Amino acid sequence: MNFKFALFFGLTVAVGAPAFAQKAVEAPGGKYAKEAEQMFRTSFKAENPKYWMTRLEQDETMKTCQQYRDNPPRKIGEKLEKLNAATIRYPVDGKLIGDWKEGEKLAAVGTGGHIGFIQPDPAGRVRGGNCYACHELARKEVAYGTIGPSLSNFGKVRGKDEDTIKYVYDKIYNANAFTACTNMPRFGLHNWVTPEQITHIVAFLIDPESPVNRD
Amino acid sequence: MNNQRRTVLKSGSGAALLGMLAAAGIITPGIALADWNKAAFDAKSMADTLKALGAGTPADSKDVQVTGPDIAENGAVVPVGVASTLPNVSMVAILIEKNPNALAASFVLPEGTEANVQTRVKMGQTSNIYALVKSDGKFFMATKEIKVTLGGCGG
Amino acid sequence: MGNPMKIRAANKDGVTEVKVLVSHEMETGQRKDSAGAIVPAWFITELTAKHGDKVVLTSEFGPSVSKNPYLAFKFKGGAKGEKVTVSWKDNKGDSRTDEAAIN
Amino acid sequence: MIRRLMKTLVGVAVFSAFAGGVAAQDSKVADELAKYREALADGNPADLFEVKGESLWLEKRGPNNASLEQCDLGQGPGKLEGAYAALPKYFKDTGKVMDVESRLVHCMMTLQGFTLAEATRQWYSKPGKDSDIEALVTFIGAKSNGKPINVPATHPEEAKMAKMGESIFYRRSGPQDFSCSICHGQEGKRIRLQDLGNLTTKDGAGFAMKTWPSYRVSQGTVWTMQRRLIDCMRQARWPEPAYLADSIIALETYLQKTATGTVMETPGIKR
Repeated sequence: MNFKFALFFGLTVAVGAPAFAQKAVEAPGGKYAKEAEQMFRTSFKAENPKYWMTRLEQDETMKTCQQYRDNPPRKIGEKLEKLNAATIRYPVDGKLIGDWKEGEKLAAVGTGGHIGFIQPDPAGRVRGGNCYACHELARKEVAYGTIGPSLSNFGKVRGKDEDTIKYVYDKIYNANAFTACTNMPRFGLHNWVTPEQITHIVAFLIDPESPVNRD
Repeated sequence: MNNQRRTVLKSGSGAALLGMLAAAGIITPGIALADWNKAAFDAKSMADTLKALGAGTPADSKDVQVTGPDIAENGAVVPVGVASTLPNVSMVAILIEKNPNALAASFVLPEGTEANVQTRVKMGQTSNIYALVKSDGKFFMATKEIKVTLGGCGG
Repeated sequence: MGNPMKIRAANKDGVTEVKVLVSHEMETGQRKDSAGAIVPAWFITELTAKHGDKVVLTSEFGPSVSKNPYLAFKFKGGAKGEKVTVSWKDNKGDSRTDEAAIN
Repeated sequence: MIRRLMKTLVGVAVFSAFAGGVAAQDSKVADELAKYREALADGNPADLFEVKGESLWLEKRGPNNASLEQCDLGQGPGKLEGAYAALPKYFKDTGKVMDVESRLVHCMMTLQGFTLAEATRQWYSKPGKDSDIEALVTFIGAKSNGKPINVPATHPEEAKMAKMGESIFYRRSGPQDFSCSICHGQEGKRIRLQDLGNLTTKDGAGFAMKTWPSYRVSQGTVWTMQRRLIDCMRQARWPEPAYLADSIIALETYLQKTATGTVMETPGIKR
């Protein structure tokens, strides 16, 4: 028990260290924050269609994370996590693990959803999960980012029981349900990928046949 | 083709003719030299390209080097070079196996020019790069793989 | 006509190293524009370098040479102040010649 | 909850066991990347833009048939040395904090007589259509090479702009929940293989800001800081900011203030 506690404490300190300093930190922009928001909103080209402009709206999570520089006090963080956990939806057939081959494709694709007039994505371009931008996955892909933790051999290490499958699904759907103000996008909440596509990415991480667990 | 060009360049009358045409504004000096090896640049496969270059089946040689990084951060600009310690190198070329057309560039090296040329090429995907060298009238080759990686924000 | 090239030529121990940067689109002929139409190929086909009157390199390029091509090579000889001249022509018949003094 | 935590901890332990091999592979990748970047550095096509920019600076153009030689970029008319490194800056004559591009456009309008639309029509290059502004900014930027970035933002308007830039830096929105800080608010990370500076520190902001304008090999052209930041917003999947918009100038002021003291190495060359 003591050992567990020590580990727990160690981890909390490691993750939460910046939180202690944050009490003294003011919200970004200080007294100009409101004016900055107005300026930001009026900085876009008039030709942007209205439905593009809705992408600038902030929900409570976004607003709060901005205010606390992505490092909210624990109490507020917990509130956001609850709020986000309540958003998670599942595929109609209830199956949370799909086809790893489809997941492998989605993990590599970083395009989709770009708007504007300079280099927008062509209509119908696949929106991927872009997992490699931030995570190491299959070892053969050397061009991986390190914003998130390495996930290579994820299934080998974590197993493939129901709890793990659900955890991975939930995390991809809305990572803010676990860590408020995480860097990871809320893929499911924003319908960036469909619940079915999330099950494929789950399979890519967990399926023993997936290259994530094979090389 | 190269022989033909040299003949033109060497022959006095050829040069005089070129000079006259250029002076008359009919052709620019650049165009006068035109004998771009269309067949070689249009060839798709390695084998067809080598054939069009008259290189047949070149022997692998460790005296030929492909210079360049193992990994390219972007396929639009990949620094590659050819170097060789073989004697009397008169021509070198850079071929990219998986590009739509394998031949990227070829260079004729007159006497006195070293067998060491560097340039930058586009690569559509990870591929083997071949350096082709003509030394004492015979063709030699070397290869290396260059990995082309995707960029950050997926743009 | 195109924009000027940037030519650097430096002699060291009797060998002149030439580095050339050329301003050119090097369009492959495989890219599509925003309307989905193929953009026609437009690229340098030949590039020749001379030291004085002597040709020191002739090159043939395909469209897979990168945009704004770069080329480096070395030849024996060349003295400070002597000229290196580089000329290119492209598949549309455009051409350009620039020169630089050896350092 | 505890169960999940224990799982995480076991996971961390097991992952560390693999770390040896990963580190070896990683350092080889890093070496080869360094080789790639080094090979590009000698022979930066941005030099071609710089040469062109200089001739555009001197050329008499526009309805007034005037050159830009009398343009005041903050150091006095025609004084280019160190001007880029000290921008954005508050200008009395316009009553605004201006960056290099808004000031350059101001000069093209006041000295040469261009309209705003004419001056900014081709603010970035398209294949086959080069941008004069890119060339001019490359030329102006190069005149600050070797000079330290110097944007202390002591004027109240500059200080305000820097603060507003900070607010925008942390602002999250859009279908990926992005903000600048998501990728650029921590040390030692990379996206795919591209290193990400922590732009909230002097070192991180300095490392980033000192190399702009920069030739982007993936784009085949020089990108100005406006172009860089407008594209960041595209990558965030936001709508398109207007060229020379205040929010972009605010971000620039915030970043240059943070980077102040770092010696410029421009033009750069990047992926």
